[in-house]
Parts: sequence; C-alpha cells; structure tokens
Amino acid sequence: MPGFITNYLDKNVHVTPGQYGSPFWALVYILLVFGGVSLAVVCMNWLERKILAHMQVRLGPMRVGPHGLLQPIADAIKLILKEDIVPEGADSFVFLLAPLIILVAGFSVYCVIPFGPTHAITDMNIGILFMLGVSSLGVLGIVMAGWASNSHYPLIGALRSSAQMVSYEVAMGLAVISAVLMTSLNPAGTGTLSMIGIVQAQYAQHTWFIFKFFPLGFIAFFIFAVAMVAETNRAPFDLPEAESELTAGFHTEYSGLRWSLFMLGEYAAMISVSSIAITLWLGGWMRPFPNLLQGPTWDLAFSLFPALTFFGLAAMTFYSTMRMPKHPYFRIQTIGLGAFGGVFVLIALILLIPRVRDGVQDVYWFVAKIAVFLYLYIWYRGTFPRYRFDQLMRVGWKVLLPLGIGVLMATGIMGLRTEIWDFVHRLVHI
Amino acid sequence: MPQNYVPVFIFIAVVGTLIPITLLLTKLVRPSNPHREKLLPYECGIDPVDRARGRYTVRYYIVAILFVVFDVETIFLFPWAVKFKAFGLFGLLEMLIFLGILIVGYIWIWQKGALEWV
Amino acid sequence: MTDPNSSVSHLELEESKKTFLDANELVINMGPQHPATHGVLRVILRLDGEKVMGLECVIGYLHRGVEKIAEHRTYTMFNPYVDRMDYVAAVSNGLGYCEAVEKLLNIEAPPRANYIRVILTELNRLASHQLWLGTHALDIGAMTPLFYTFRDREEILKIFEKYCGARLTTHAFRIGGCQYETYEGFEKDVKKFLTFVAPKIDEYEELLTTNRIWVERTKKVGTISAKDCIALGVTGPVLRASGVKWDLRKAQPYAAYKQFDFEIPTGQNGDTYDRYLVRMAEMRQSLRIIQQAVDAIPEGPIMAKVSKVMKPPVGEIYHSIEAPKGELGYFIVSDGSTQPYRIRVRPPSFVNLQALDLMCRGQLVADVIAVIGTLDIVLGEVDR
Amino acid sequence: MCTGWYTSDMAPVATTFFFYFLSGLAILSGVLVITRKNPVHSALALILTLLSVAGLYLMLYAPFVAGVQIILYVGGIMVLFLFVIMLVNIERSEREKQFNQQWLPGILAACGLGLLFVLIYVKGKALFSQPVITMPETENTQRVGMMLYSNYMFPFEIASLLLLVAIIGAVVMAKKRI
Repeated sequence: MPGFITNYLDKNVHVTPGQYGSPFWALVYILLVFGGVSLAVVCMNWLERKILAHMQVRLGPMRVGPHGLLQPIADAIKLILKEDIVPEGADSFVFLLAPLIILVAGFSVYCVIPFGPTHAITDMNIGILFMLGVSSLGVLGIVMAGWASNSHYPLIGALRSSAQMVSYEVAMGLAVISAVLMTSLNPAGTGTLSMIGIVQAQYAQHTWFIFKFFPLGFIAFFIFAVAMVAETNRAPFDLPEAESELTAGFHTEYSGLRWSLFMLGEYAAMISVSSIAITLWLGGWMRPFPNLLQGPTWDLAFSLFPALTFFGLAAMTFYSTMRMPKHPYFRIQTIGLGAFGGVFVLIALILLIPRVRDGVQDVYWFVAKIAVFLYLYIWYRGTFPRYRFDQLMRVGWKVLLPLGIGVLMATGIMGLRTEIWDFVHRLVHI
Repeated sequence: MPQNYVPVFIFIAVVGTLIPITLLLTKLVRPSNPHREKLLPYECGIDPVDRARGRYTVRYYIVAILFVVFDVETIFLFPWAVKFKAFGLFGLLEMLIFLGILIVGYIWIWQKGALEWV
Repeated sequence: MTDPNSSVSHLELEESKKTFLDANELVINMGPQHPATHGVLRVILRLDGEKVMGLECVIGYLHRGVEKIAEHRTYTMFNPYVDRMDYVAAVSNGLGYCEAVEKLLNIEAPPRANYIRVILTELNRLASHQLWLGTHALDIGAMTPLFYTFRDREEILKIFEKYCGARLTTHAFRIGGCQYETYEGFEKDVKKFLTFVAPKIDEYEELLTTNRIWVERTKKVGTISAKDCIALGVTGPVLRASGVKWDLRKAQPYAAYKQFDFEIPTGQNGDTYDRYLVRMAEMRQSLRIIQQAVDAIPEGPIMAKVSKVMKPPVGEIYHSIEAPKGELGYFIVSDGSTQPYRIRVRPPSFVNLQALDLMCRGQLVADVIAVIGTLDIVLGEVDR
Repeated sequence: MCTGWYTSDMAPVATTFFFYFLSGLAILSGVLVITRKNPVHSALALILTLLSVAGLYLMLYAPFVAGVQIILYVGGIMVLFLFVIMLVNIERSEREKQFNQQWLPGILAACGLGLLFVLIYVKGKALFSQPVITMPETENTQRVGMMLYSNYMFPFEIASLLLLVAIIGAVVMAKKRI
C-alpha cells in the first residue's frame, strides 16, 4: 500500500477518489470524513456548552479536565455505560433501526461535500439532488422513532418534526434552484448540479453567489439559512424536541448510546447543511477574494492563515494555562492544558511547511466557514425563544415559499435580461 | 460514470456496519436489568391509559401531500435551471406558465385556509 | 360556536359531523413529572392534533396538609410553616399570616417594623417575579433570561440571608413585628441593590420585549377577559393585565403601603404578553417602593408588645395581602385557645390555576406551557 | 498494484455484481412489502425497494432519475405513506388476516404475468435489438432538460395542471376539517 500512496502523491491526480475509481482511496477518504465529522461533533458539543454558558453568565463544564476539555469523553463513557431501554409495547425492530437511518442519512450527505477541488469522497453530477434526497431520508428515521416508541410524546414530536422538515424542504429546494440557475450563466449556457462544479462556477464568475444579482442571491441564501435551521431541528425551530413541551420529542424513549446516535446525527446534519450553504453561496473551499487579491504575495499571506489560527489557539490556551489556579490540586490540569497548547503549536508549525501549507488551504477555508455557521447555530440557541408550531408552519409555507418562488423567477429574469431587452427592443422597432 | 457513485455504497456500508458493531460491543459493558416500571412508556409519571398509535389529525396528511406536490414542482425546475440560458425566453415563458398554474393553486389553498394550522 | 371561551367542548358539539378522516381525540398527561409544569402539576390534555380541546388540572401531588398542621400548633409555631407554601415568596406569606394574627389579637406592628416588612416583601416580590420571568422564558424556549434573572435574584437572597440567616424560607417576621433589627449596612445594601438591578431589568426587556418570536408566542395567547377573571376570582398580575386596576396595596392598604407613592400597572388585552409587561412594570414599581421605604425608614422599636402565650379572643378574621401572585388571604377561626381552631389559606396560585382551562381551550399545546408559565403558579401553594 | 475492481473507462467491472445485488435487494424487499403484516414494516421494506431501484437507475446512466426517485419517492411519498398509515388503526389491521381467499384469480394473474415475462425475454432480443445508447452521464440532467423543455413541452405543462388538481383534491378531501 505505501507504494500506492506514493504513486498517488506523485501522480498528483486532480480528481476525487470517486472519479479516480479507487475503492482504497474512497475508503480512506470515507474513514477520514467519518472520523473527522465525529471529532467535529465532539468538539462542537464542548464548544456549544462553553459558548452557551459564557453567553449566559456561567462557566459551563469545568470539572473534567482543564476547562472541561475532557467532558465529551466523560459523556461518551457515561453513555456507553447506560442501559439501553426498549420500552414496553415498542416495535423493537423499527425502534432500533430508526437512529441508524437518521445517522446513515445524515452522514451520506458527506459523500458529495467538497472540502476542496479534490477533497471530496466523490463528485456526482447530481450532487445537489443527491444531497436533498438523502437529507430528506432523515424524516423517515424521525417518523419511525416516534411511531415505534409507542408513547404519546415521541409520536407528537415525530409528527411535528417531520411536518416541519418537509415544509422547509420545499423552500430549501427553491433556494437551491436559484443558486443552480446562477451556475448556468456561462457562455456555454450549461449549469451544473455537481457540488464541485458549483464552486468552480462561482470562481469562473468572479463572485460568491450570495452577492450575485444583489440582493437576489442574498435572499436565496437567507431562505436557505432559515430553512436549514428548521431542517436540523435547532433553536428557534427546535420544537420537535422542545423540552418544555414534549420533554424530548421523538427521542424521549431512547437512552444510552442509542440516544447519542440521534445527537450525533443532529450535529452531523448541522455541519452538512452548513457546508451545503457554503458550497452554494459562499464560495466553498475558496479563500476570500481569490480573483481580486491575486499574486504570490497574497497567496502566501492567505496560506499563512491556518498556521496563524493554530498559533492563536495556542496563545489562548497558554493564557488560560497561566491563569490556572496555582494550587497543587490543579497541577495535573495545568500541565494538561499546557500540553494542549503545545499540541496546537506543533500543529501550527507543521502547517508552516510549504507543502502542507498549500495542501490544507482548501480544507482550512471550508472548515473556517463551517465554524462560523456553527457559531451562529449556538448563538441562535442562546438568543431566541422557540416558535410555536403554527407559526413555524406559517413561516415555512406563507413566507419562505412565496419568497423562494419570487426569487427564483427574479433570478431567471435577471439571468435572461439581455434576451428580454433584445426582445422588447425588437418589439418596439417592429 | 457509475463509479462516481460506488463510494456512496461503500460509505453506507461503512456507517451501517460500524454503528451496529459499536452498539453490539457496548452491550458487553452496559447493564441490563429491565423491569416493568422502567419499561413503561414515558407519560410524565402516569401509567399510560391507551396505546399511542391512534389516528392522528388530518392536517399532517395535508402538509405531506402539499409537500409532495411542491417537491415534484421543484424537481421539474432542476433540468430547466441547468440549461435555462440555452432555452432562452421561450424556456422562461414555459417555466413562468408552469409556475403560474401552481401559484394559482397555491393562492387557492391559501384562501381556503389549508395553510393555517389551527 | 367556535368561541374558544365557550364552556362546552368543541368535540361535544362536533361529534355528529365526524367524517372518516377525523382523528381520535388524544388524551395525554402533562405532568406531574414534566419539565414545564412548574413542579408537580398534572394537566390532562385532550388534544385534536396540536389543538387543545379541553384540559383538566390534577393537583395534590405536593399536598402536605399545612392547614391541618395549623390546628395542632400555637400561632407562633405555625408561623414558619406558611413559608413553605409559596416558597419563592416566603416573605409575603409570613407577612400575611403575621398581619392576620395581629388583626385577630388586635395589636399593631410598630412603624419601623412595617417599613422593614415593606422593604423585604417588595424585595421578595422582585425575586418572585424574576424567578417567574426566568422560568417563563425558558418554557417559551429562551434559555438565557433564566440565568440573568437568577444572577440578579441571588443579590436579593444575599440580603435576606444577611438579615435573617435564611435565603428561601426566611421566616423573617414575627407576630407583632420583626424578630431582628436590621443589620449594619442594611440600607446601604438595599440601595446598592436598587442601583444594581434597575439596569438589569432593562436588560431582560431588551432580550424579550421587542423580540419578534417572543411577541408572537405571547400576544393573543391565553387571553382572559376582566369579566372572566372576576368570575373565577383570579387576582394579581393576571387580573391587572386584563385591565382591572385592583391591587390590595392600594385598595386596602396594609403595613406601611399607605405612605408610598406607586402606580398599579395594568394591561388591556389580558393576554400573555400583557401579563409579561405588567409584571415587568411591577418590578420597577417595587423598586420605587423600596427606594421610598429605605429613604424614610423611621427609628423606633421593631416589636409591639405581645404576650409570650397568645390567646386571641374567640372570633374569626380574614386578612389578605397582595402577594406577588395575587391575593393571599388567611381566614383564621379562633376558639380562644392558644391554637387556631381552623386556618384556611386563600392562595393566589390555586385560584388562578382555575383559569387555565378557560385560557387554553382552542389553543395549541405550546400555549398551554406559555399559559402555565404566565399564571405563575407555585405548586407548594396550590396543594398546600 | 491494484486500482480497484473497476477501471476508469466506460465499462465498469463491478456492474454485474451491483446489478444482481441491487435487483436481489429490490425483489427481496418487494416480497417483504406484501408479506409483512404490520403496514409500517411494509412501508419500510418499500423504501428499501425504492432505494435499490434508484441504484439500478444509476447503473443505467440515469442519475437524474435516480435522484428524483430518492427525493420524490423515498423522501416525499413515503413520508406521506407513513402519515397515512398513522391515520389508520394499525392494531386492527395487524389482527386481521392479510390474504384474501382469492387464490384462483391470484394464481391466474401470476401465471399471466409470468407468461408476459417469458415472452418479453424470448421476443425481447428482437424487440430491443439496438444496443443501449450510452449517454455521457455528466450531461444527463441537461439532456433531460433539453427533452423536457423542447420535445415534451406540452406534457410538461399538463403536469403542472395535474399538480394543481392534486393540491385541490387533497384540500377538498380534508376541507371539512380545516
């Protein structure tokens, strides 16, 4: 296999593993993405608790490890050691299958997400369709979970959740189409549904689609941004699992590791829809201003960002290390935090190696954009009250849907404005 | 090329085996002593009086059917969207008629109050 | 026919016209073990989809027989028990009880004691409203206000702790006055607290008052008319939000309330949003009262002359005060012995809870939660 | 050195394997659909059938149809099915005997269908003698668009009328309850 790896590196193939046709590389990428997303979910879990806590004038997890850094691990151990309860009267087959479906649906979307021009598991020319289709499979898992539990609260939660998700899927689809419309504004007049193709179209048109036909692109993005929060059942649209009404919604009856699968699926879905929004409107893996700020100097400046980020993280960690209590009781924690900083410095130094520096560019910018979205998710949760079900449906069907249709029509008309102008011109001159 | 889609199957296979294996493995460490009270469905501490799987309100059904209709509409728009520049004005007009007919229906159901939840 | 306030169930009326697509009526229990029923209230909901066709409250999960206990205690011994009823407004409970017994004994607390009573009671009103706001907002899904209000409520509890050693069930007052003289720096603490908390109330309002989702979730939700309020005996902020300017502090002033200048905030629509605004305004009015009381607190004794063994004359008395949640009344029957023959408490939460069915009918499940929150019930007081 | 069990040109080696795998899955789950007593289990089996059929579309170089299959059938119509199943009383249907006593018509219909299949298999070579035209997969959606919006313009517009009828029908059916 090492020979194969060097072969791959030497050939420097500019295709995704899927196109390259190698199951080995596909498997490597799959494991990387699966592991990476799982890790991201764990980090997100910690970050969400910390950020939310600091928004709410409290500290969040502080006990397990320095600043609660080991809390996710402790949680994982706790969940593994919890009893897995299948309630009486539940349809055990469906009950056990439901979280699996949600998870597989949530993760399969990652097959087409391009972390870079070659860093995608595969690129299909129906990328967006695939993503819309697979993410809609999650609804099935939720309905099944709620129905199988044989309990009122999960059933109501599941019905609510699925109604909510299908309602927002319509608006989401319309917003996606208006982005697809923009991809076909090239001389050939051919658009694409491929995720990589969409990013390349943005590069070719010298703009992120969010700024295209301002404000049309922005409105489409806004529709998608609202729909994606609803689609992932997060605040302020978190009423399927509204703990104050339905205690936990469709996963009320789940416990232990099986429950954590739902959480894993939810967070994975959050990351995946964010990456879709980024791919469609925010230039995907491209660094800011790839067309404006060109030249080797700018390239170098931007390529230093990953290392700088990690240096920044290391600086934060070291600052916290210095502020740790000096009591011997905290010695291990202080050393641990320092070691964390050390790891960050190490990563930053590795990121300074020119080859690595250029290699991680795409992934870095993509992940940085995802991080912004995830922060927004947390921020929403800290700020907004929860919508009521009828209000939620009203927003979906009476606000976002007409807005989506309108934006779609307007984008179509804008895209053909020269033709329309010619036509009008000819009419006048007849 | 279909080989583009093979990784999807691999992905599903990987996720679909890894998770059940994890679940089975953790069976070795987690306790299991179910008893009647523990297995009761959650109903805020009260014994449930009836089975939960009764008929449910018809509104969910309407939402689902409206979703299917608008989803079909969305699907029809995709082939147009990737080629709309080539279709030109004629394609746009076609699409506007298509959407127009549906918008009529949309306005009708709005007027009818089918979009109201309560 | 579809009047949400009609007492006849919709289902009873529409039974005959049921088509095959009609759903079964869903009966679910909300509570006693539910995150949003404020303790152990059990609400049996009859649902059509998400719509509430009717509901029934089941109470008694926290029943401790406070009124019965009173019959075997002397008047003084019973005093701490009242703190356990509305445990988030224990000071008000104590004030009501002490004043009722004082009325029975025909004694009067000295003015300084009355001022201290007012200060503590108003602080307690503030704490109670803060707790209400936090939990109510949490019920509606806004997490953050809970932590803000608890942060600020802590300062009030600190003052209580410094004054009498207890934070929640304070037992601050005695029959005939107050047990303790104010501690050194009490006034300074209270004044400091006033300047501290005023901007914080603005902070809560900033988070919620103009928040679109908050307004949508609370406006026209759980509406109750003034007529219905009076018919059901609903009091407190719920009544005032329906437009009735009724506050026992003004209507039949007790303690030292006559001396203070404050307003009774009222609403017009009687919906959840108005109740929210009324309570927010009440917090500010409480600050006003506390400010005036601290500025003008007179010197003098804090206890009236009360004999160690209390033997009130035979008779009965009803005394009520304006607790944070509404009219808190004590009806005491004395047979001339050292122990009351019968004590009956009129707790505001218990009476206000009766309006729940009326306010929720025809609304959605989520509104039930909002309405339970806005009624500001404390189950310790409902069940006693 | 292996580059996988298929090469990057147009004739993937694994096609046969995938074809039999997906067809087998489709048939197996199809049988499950009609044999399960619990309608929800049937619906789940139907989802599996639809998904494997979507896989078969992919093998036929028709990714757009496959995507439509997943979005519409699995993500849309099956959700509708599940909702409808929730509207009926499952406990009763579970207790009921699933198969009617109409063995004779059933066998006749099966024989007729089998005969049809055999006929198609025997005569099929003559009927579809042309080899399948492989269309570049990257252009699939675009080709579908070209066809739909030029040659089949009228059916396309009619489709919107059909959708309109569907909306109106659904709402009228449930009108009394709204």
